[in-house]
Amino acid sequence: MPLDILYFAWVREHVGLSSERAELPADASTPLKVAQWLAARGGGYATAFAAPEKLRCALDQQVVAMTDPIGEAREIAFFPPVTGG
Amino acid sequence: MPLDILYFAWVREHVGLSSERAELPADASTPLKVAQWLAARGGGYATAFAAPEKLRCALDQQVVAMTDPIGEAREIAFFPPVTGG
Amino acid sequence: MRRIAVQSEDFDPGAELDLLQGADAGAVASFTGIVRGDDGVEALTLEHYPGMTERALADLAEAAMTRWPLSAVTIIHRIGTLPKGARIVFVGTASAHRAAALEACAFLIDRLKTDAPFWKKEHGRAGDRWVETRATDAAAADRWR
Amino acid sequence: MRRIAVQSEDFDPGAELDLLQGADAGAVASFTGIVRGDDGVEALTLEHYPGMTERALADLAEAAMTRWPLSAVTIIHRIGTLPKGARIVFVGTASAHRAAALEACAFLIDRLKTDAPFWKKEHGRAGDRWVETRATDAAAADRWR
Repeated sequence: MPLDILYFAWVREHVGLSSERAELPADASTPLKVAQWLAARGGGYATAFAAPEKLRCALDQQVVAMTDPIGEAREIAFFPPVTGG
Repeated sequence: MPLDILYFAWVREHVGLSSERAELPADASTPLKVAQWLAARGGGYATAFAAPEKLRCALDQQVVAMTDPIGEAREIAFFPPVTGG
Repeated sequence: MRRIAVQSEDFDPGAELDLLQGADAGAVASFTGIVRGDDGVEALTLEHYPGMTERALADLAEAAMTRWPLSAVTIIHRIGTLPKGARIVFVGTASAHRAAALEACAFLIDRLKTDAPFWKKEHGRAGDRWVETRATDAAAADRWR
Repeated sequence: MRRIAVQSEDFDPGAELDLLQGADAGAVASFTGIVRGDDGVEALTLEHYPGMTERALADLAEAAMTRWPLSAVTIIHRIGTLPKGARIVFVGTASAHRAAALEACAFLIDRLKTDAPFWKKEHGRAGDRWVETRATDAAAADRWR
């Protein structure tokens, strides 16, 4: 099933997209694995996902750990730690 | 030297005055002794000063303990614990 | 900026926040106290000790500015008879730092309650009654000592 | 009352305090955050995650109302490009109790900084730069856990 992938802040700038729809490979079962798969695309993706430990992830708009299962989520977002307020 | 004696809140209501000027007796060397001297006048004074432990005192607009020396103060005020804000 | 006022007129909290914000601040915190209608209270009368009150409030502002890096402090306290729902007191702080503004604001209202010579009398269903101090107020003020 | 807004337009802190005061409160506390011009910063751009932001702010308001006896909570956060001196964020609380209003206000702004999906980019003398998180913000949020 296709998943919406969203990018924010410098992740968005490096990738050059706000969002895209993609079919994940069968083994991309966690945000970390999705990040590694995206990094392997090279270019801006490689830059954005070079250090997954600097990223945060939300599944269906709930923050999760990078090693949590993606399960039935329809939307995955990658972004740096938040800096609002 | 005469001293201004000020009363606030229910102390003022019992005494029936906001302030008065008085010559203290020579032995009225602390706020507690002044309170006892005022209580001895009877009437509203006796009511207002019946329980000095319920009162607070300021000398020249600085809060002091009831047993502090009056010294050269020109103004003494008696009032209940404050309840502003 | 140190703005201290003891007045019978109402104040405008929005205008006070604007003044605080103008003091080159990154963070503005405020507290507004309002007459509550608990237990049938219809109004309060606020009495104070003219002269000493202004001094006590100025001392509190000074203490806050010594303890935290504040660019501005405002303390406004009303006196006289105030109906249920009326504003009684406003405390506002401005700082480059959020924690400084928030802590100083709490400090000022906690200490004002124990250190400034104001007395409240309630008017209501049960007649007139001088408000007594609460142990929780003393405890709140003590945590800043 | 729970009032949550994410908007590019400015807000009126005085009008927000009036709304909070109207919620039958004895105590209203507020925090306003403003763009600071430190290190030559001329403006900030605030990016957010539409949908998730509103949900995160509503969750924070709910958490505050569960933890403290509040009659009202307001959270307003601006997005887009904001010049030095502009208001960014407003958090306000109303309660019968002073300590509840003050603590909940500090809780909301502390947790908003770590839990709500906003990102700040600074524009200034040194070019454009994404703001990084500070350890002090994480520590401030952690004291409420």
